[in-house]
Amino acid sequence: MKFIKQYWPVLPLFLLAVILVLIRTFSQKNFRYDAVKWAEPSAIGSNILTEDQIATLSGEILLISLGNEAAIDRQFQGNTMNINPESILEKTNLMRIRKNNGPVILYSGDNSVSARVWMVLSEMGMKNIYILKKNPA
Amino acid sequence: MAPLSSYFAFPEWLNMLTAFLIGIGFGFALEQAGFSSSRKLAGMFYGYDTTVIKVFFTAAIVALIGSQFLSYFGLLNLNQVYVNEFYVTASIVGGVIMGAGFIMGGFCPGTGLCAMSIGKIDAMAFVAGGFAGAFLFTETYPLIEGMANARYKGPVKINESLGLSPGLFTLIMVAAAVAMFWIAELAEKKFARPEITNDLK
Amino acid sequence: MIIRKEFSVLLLLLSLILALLPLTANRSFTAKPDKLLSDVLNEDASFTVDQVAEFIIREDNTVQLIDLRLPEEFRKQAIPGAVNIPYPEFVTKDPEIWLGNKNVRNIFYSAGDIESDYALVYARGLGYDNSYVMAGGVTEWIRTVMETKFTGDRITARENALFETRRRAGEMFTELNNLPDSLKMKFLESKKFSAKKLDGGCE
Amino acid sequence: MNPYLAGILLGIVLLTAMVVSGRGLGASGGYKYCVVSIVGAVDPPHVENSEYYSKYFENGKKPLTNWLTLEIFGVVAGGLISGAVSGRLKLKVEKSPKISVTRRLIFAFLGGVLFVYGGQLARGCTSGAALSGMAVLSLAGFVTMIAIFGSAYVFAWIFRKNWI
Repeated sequence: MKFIKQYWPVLPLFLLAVILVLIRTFSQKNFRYDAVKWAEPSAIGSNILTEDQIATLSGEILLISLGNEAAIDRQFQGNTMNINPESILEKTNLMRIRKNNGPVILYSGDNSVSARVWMVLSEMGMKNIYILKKNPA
Repeated sequence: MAPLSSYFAFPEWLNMLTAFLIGIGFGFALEQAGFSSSRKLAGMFYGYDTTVIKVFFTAAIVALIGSQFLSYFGLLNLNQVYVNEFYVTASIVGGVIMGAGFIMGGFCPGTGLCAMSIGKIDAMAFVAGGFAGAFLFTETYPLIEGMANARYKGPVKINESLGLSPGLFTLIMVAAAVAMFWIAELAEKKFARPEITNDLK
Repeated sequence: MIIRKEFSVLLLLLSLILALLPLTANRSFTAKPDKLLSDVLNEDASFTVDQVAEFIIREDNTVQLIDLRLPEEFRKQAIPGAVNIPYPEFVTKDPEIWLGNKNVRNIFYSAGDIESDYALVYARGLGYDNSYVMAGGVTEWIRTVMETKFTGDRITARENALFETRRRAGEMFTELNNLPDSLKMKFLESKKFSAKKLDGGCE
Repeated sequence: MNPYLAGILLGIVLLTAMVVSGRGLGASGGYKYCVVSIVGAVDPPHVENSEYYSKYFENGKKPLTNWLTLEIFGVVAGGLISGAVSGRLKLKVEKSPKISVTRRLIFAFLGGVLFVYGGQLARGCTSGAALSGMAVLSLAGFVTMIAIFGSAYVFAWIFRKNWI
């Protein structure tokens, strides 16, 4: 009590800093601190899966097909979703991705779209997101 | 976003204008701190007035903490802020020469200008000496070039060379400064020279 | 009135927060996520290989091609006018060195797609809106510019111009890549970026 | 002004310089740019023949329109404003009563010569190297700061009579 009495002018400033830092660190709607760190899987290539590698993953797999093509393999065991890439940041879609307890795999007819979406999601602090690489036709 | 000058590609005139305005702030802060008085500055070395230590470390720490928070909030790109290059020999030898200059002249180049502007005649002599020193340096540079460029280490950061995170090093530095503020206030009592300090008020 | 003890406590508390943060000098994305997403999914962010071929034969200096492949691949087959920044290096350094000039359009390409797309999002996220990709990368370049032969006999003026562009860009590409190794290295090295020196200190 | 408050003010100015211009403050560099431009105006051939001078004029650069030069002009203006606000504008020689005015002025001049010379050697003085360097955690800043204050404490014994 005596401490608070003496140092009351200090506390609001300290609390303000703490709150701002917490918002910055845990914000779900914004990009996270340190772009280099979140891009790292792309630099070492650990975010790319081939079709055979999917079988080796553990946990609840969510496969997201970006775009309208129903190009999902029928034999795939797990949850699938079809999301238009422009609307992946809508609240319901983001919730679904964040809540998924396991790897989330992005798939698009064109590797380009999944790569761009991957970078956006990853920089927002989502881990465990992969790109399913389309085998060359 | 920041540094603004590189983000918005400031034209030359705007760069010069901001330099002038920042200079005004710099001069104002120095003068308000009481650095326009050589006896106050010299007081630090005899213990009767430790304003210099307090202002100097407070300023460095405020800028350090502020810049790190701004960087964390994504408002300031610290990679684009200049970090002084480390020439080991030149830093030490230059620092010792400056130490001698400090105690003889009673000002440093920034405070000297400030004191000159409010009419201190000794500061005018100091600034004139400063110009002479700069002239001497440019003329003798070829002779000391080897020493000036010896043992170049690049723009090293102290926390990196100690293997600490910038935040942790900041905490250590603040703890040291806090201890120093405390010692400084004790020293002011112990080495008090009322006949000088009363004169300065 | 600021008193030593209170001020000391404030500084200590604030620096304690800093000590707990994983501070690096690295930057964070500054764009807003939904704006960035719609920007990078927009067609305007991509150039086709034919558009790039045009830039090359016009020697357009408002365009900078950036090759994100490994140095060995770049040495073997480079598109004229490109500079090499291997992708892993691109995402671990401050891109200001490479992208700082806002007067040029930076066009990324890689072997196929993927890396160039990462780089596009990464660069735009950090605020370099002058970043684009060459869709399809080197694979597409070779398939379209180098290997498409005109067949048939009816040809419109537009098709003709397109094939002429491809032919000339293809020639420049072959010429560069057939140079003896030492000469080619010299040419490629001459286009390297040197780190921008920051202004500061008292020198 | 309360020293901590003045320190916060100075820290905010330094932070502003970092945010606006991406650099710290400086002073001794400004002296040099002034000198270089004077020498350039008085004795152009000398400048052309000297490797050190000529680099300040290459590509049509003018040392007078330099960030540091403008900043030290600002320092003079800022000091004047502050002195006027606080009613401290007065022509006088500040010294210990034990020494003569001439002695004080000679020492001030010599101090100025040494300070700027050392400052240019170390590539920054108390503001350019020590203060700004410490604010960006530069090792050079810490070393220079320790060298300046450490040696000044030693020399303080020699020049004791000048001050107390």
